[in-house]
Amino acid sequence: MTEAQAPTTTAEVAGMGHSMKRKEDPRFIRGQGEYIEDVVLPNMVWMDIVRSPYAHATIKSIDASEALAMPGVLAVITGKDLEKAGLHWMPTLAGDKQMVLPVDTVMYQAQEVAAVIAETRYQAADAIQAVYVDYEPLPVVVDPFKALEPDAPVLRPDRGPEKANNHIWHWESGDRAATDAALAASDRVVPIDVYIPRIHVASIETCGCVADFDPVRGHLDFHVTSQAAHVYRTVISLVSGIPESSIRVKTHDIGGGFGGKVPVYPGYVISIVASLTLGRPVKWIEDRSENLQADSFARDYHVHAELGLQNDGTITGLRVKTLADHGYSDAAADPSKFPAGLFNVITGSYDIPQAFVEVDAAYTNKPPGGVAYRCSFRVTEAVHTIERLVDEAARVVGMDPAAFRMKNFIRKDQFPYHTPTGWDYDSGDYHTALRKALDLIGYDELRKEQAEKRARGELMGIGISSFTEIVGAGPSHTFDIIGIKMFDSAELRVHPTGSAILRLGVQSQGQGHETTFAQIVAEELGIPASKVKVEEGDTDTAPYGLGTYASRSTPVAGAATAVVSRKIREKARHLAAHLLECSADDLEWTNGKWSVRGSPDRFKTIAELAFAAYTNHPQGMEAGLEAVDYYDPPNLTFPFGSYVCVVDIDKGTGQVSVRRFVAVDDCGNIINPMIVDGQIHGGLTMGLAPSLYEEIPYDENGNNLAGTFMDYLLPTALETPAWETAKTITPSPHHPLGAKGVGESATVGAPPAIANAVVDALSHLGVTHMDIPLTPHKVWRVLHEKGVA
Amino acid sequence: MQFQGTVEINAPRDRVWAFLMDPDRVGSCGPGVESIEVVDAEHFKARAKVGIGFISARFNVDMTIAERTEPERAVIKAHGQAPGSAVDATANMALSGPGEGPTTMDWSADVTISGTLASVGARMIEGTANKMIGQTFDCIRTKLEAGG
Amino acid sequence: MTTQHVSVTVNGAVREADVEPRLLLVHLLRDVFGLTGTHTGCDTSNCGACTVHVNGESAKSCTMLAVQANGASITTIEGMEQGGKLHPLQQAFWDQHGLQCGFCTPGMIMQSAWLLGTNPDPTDHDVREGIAGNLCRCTGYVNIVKAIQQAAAELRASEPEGAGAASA
Amino acid sequence: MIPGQFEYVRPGSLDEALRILRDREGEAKILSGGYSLLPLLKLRLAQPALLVDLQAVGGLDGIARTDDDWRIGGRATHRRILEHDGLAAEWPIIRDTAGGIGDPQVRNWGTIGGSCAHADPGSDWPAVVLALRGSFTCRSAGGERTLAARGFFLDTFQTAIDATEVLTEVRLPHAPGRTGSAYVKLERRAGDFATVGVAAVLTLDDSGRIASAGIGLTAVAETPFAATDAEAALVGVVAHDEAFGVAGGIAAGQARPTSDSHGPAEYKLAMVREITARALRLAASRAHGTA
Repeated sequence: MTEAQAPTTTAEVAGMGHSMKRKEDPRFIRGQGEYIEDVVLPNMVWMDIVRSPYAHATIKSIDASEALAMPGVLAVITGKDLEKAGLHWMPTLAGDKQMVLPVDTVMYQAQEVAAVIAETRYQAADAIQAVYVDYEPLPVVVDPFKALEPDAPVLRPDRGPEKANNHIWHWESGDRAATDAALAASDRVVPIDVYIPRIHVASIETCGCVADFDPVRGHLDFHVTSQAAHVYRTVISLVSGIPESSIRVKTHDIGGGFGGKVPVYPGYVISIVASLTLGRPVKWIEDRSENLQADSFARDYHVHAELGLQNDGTITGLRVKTLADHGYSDAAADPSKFPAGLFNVITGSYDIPQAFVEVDAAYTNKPPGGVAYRCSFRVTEAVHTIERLVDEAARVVGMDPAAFRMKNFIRKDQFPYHTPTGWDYDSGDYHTALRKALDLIGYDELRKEQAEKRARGELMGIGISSFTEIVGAGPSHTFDIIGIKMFDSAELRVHPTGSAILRLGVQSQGQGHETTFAQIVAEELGIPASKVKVEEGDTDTAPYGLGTYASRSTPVAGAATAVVSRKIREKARHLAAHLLECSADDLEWTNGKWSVRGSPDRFKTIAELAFAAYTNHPQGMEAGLEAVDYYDPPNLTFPFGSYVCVVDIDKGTGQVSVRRFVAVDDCGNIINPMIVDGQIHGGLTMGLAPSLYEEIPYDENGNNLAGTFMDYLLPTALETPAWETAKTITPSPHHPLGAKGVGESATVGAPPAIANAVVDALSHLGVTHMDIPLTPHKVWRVLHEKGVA
Repeated sequence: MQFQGTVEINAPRDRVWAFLMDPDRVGSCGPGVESIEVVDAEHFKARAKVGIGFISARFNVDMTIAERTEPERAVIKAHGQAPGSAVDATANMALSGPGEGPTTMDWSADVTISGTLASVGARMIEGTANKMIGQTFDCIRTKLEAGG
Repeated sequence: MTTQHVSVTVNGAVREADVEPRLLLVHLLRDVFGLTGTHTGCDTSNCGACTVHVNGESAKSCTMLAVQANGASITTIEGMEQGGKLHPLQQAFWDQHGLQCGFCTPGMIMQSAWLLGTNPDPTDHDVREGIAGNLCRCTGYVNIVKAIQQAAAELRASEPEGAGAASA
Repeated sequence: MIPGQFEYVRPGSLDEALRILRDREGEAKILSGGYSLLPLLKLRLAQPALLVDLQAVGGLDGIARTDDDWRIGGRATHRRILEHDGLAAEWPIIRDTAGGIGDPQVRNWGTIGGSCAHADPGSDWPAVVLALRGSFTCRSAGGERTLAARGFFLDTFQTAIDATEVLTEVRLPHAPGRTGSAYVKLERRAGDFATVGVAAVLTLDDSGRIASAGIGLTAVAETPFAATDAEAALVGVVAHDEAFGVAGGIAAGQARPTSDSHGPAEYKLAMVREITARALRLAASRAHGTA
């Protein structure tokens, strides 16, 4: 358990453990990144989209004649136009379908209704004002509980008479009977109701694309801000009928993804249709309101959970019932077998004998989604619930929340640990991480300070979160997206003069892949990371991969990179044997060279071997030094951490401020410590955001009330505390590098620490739970009800 | 949004009723109305520039006299659209008092605002809608009392 | 559509164009002049990704018309590197891992440059206040603050005593 | 988001600007800093035919101290006001306010005249000018008039300025002796529109009683307004926390907040009470010279 393992390579080679400065930064700091809006093609035209003011309405007619007569306008596309080609609906990643453009009914406010193509973006923006759509409003269903009532309007009649309701699916995990029995036999059962509201990733770059169909070559170049280029290519081929070999998806630089750039949005399909129709490149860049109103949301889970306890604080069982609001279509980006993602990791860091989890999903008049918000597959919802519930349980049995966790943690010697909902945790040491976090923040002193402040009537709270993440989807026997198994890939070519190019199926959106993946090759082969070019995001050149989300890049593509490097190393060994005239069995690998065991002065470096691979390879051996690996992980990885947060509450206004926040993370072995810390800083900030500021609320008519950054409140530098980070290191036993993935841990772990701190600050008033975001007016209301404010 | 109020109109009840049933006259009291087109006895269309200060949007409004119980009660429905926004309203008006006046009009309005205006202008909409509706009924009173 | 002639000095060079009065400055820079380092992130002047300098003052170029900038001197991220040498802020953002996806970075660097021009020796709180109009979704700001402080120290060291405040 | 079409002129003098406003009355809209106007144009919530940019009109951005009052040019930016030491020394409330408007870029370009003439119900300056019983000088081709701040803000986005006038100057009185002033703004996030903002000014007499009080509230009605009932209740009272709490309650009686993303109306009323008391406390401590 150290802060970081010592690097074994030189600073020049910069393998694992080196805080190498990022190779991608020179272009970004000069303003020379190439984001989607920077893509300009000859003869390119612009698309803009007419959107519905209503959350639910019949389209009686669309009159585009005035728009079509406006300067520069080339075409107006409606659902009826797409219907002729069967393109008015498209499949979602979750096996549902969603409208590309509606033919007769709009399902949410700001839904796409028609698209205008014009020579310039200003002309297109003018023309959408002149497309007249006549609507007849229909009853709006905003509340998922009401959606499931028998008399609720059926939102999706397209599913046929046998599904004449708004229930999408039911999913469960664990042993219901055993859990019921365990809870019945418990000394007490602690319940909690948690709502985890709808939020939006709101990457600073919105979504957009340029569809460029060349009618002569019959080829589509599709430039897009996507986290999963290959999946897009497959989906586009399936929907459009264009052979996959005639489609190239290119992603360029991506201005933040966080899960919001996994789905295929209607605007993408429309722009492709427009390019097919006009034979010209069509550009569509959504504005911020379109992004906040129509792109895939995250969360929106209503959870009821109960924890069984013995009087001594031992947890006996966990029972969870959840309602998921999916909007009008289930467009979650979850693996097929997991409609509620990995929500059943909800037993968390605790040794819980029995658990049962069930989730039902409902349609409402809201945009579709259910994607990540920097968190894989519903893990945030799970972690928030169990970490809030554990705090509440500790309070009920009169234990300190830290002590309660220590008592119920899975012990280090229990790993690999099989959970009652079916996961096999690879490795962990939860006690050490929590102890370290408590020590760093000075927990005992803070409790004393809190007691003193309480006596003076001041409000201060300390919150803990000890989370277990589940990342690295996934083992292909279990995980797929629309049927495509969730492996990932790496192709490595070592050039004659000793530099190399690594091509990957994943996609950086700021995680620094060009640096970290080069460092893996450097670690494994001794080629300096500066000489390893990393290329992603071009389906014509990269091997097929599932993309970057759910913290899967390091667990899956990182493993593929290690394995492909080892394949190269193995071939180099035979080259070395040939050059050194010895048996391959007599060679050993150290520091980037093969040397004869016992004769360290007889060696060949990887650069020499690379040259030989093209100039002096033995007869019968294939020339060249390249390999490809499609890595199928044997298991998921389970990063974890313990966070402690201190908040102060302004009694008069209900404002919460985070005074300190200590994050101890364990993501196994670390490739680049600087980048890992950066990921944690960002993840913590995206954990702070929905805890205190961000929410997408709807009024009773289905209007999105946070449609600009004036109302959807991203934290600025002033709201964001100076995060304090530390590490423990518990390698993954099954990952070739012992790494686990880290990008989302902090977003998962931070919200319950903050919420627990706020509830802790108010607990002496009898407050047992509050839902995030913990806005001033919500906190004030509680204080008011308790007679404090 | 629900609004309601009472207006005392110093005019005979049948004159008030006739005013309310006349699209041109009642329409002229609608906020920002620029033109009115009578389709038939129950339906008329209006074009209105609705706004607050220099912020405004031009709505095409379809109005329907949905119920009429002469000379006691009327329900008028309005459905207006502007680019990106829509307004739907149902106004109930109940007349009472001696036939020669003064006439008491109890009114209530249920207003739904959809789209950009609701999404972006939430912090200003309620007060503005309230004011516009109040102005409409004040206008009706004023015109009637002036002999209109 | 009537157009108006605008002439601006961008990163030291005079650039001219005939534009619609409603053309946003950010679109003049990006779409007309091809300077795509300046980004658009929010449309409502909250995010600061479009920050440039207009006559030495930081401005959000999505909330300024091109015609408003007519006659002005504009500096964009592309004008920060001088003679093949990175501006100390560019270097510091790189050194301190002050960026991840890089999308907010040009605006953040331009705002930081303005900040250090007006306050060469800021506290961390001053720095956070100075970039409160620039949103970053990736970094959590910790390393951005470090980067700005690194650049501030370097700029102070390279300026003669008392001359720092004049170098906006 | 792309604005609709409009014409643009940049007159070189105030007279020229006023001539244009007169000739194009009803069509022309003044453009000052643009940070309030441009987002509305981009959302297409406003579509004026002509924008009259005042940037080339000289002489409107000064801050001058006369024997009678302070005269702040309508085109003085928030930042210029923020950095004016003389103004801050006499009226600390000015620095409180200027430093909290928007963000640095907004403060670099946004102007006090633009902000007051725009009359967003949540804007900060109007509350201050109301509390200080300042006035606005407006000029048209026909001449100049001075309008007291109290009575100037008619409704949301509506003031007493005529369409042919330019707000050329904001006038603030000199602070009498034993005067303290403060602006306290409750906001969800740095630089946002206020949940409630309270501008308070107190002048004490020799006995420590309140000789005069000014309270301006923002974001809790259709328009910023002076809490006149609370002001009246404070006069003659010893400056004390309890009196400030009472004044907050009275101020809430004049507020008409609506529910929105900042919170329900009930919360806002409570915040009027709380923030008014805080602003008065800070103003009083400044009057006493203890803050």
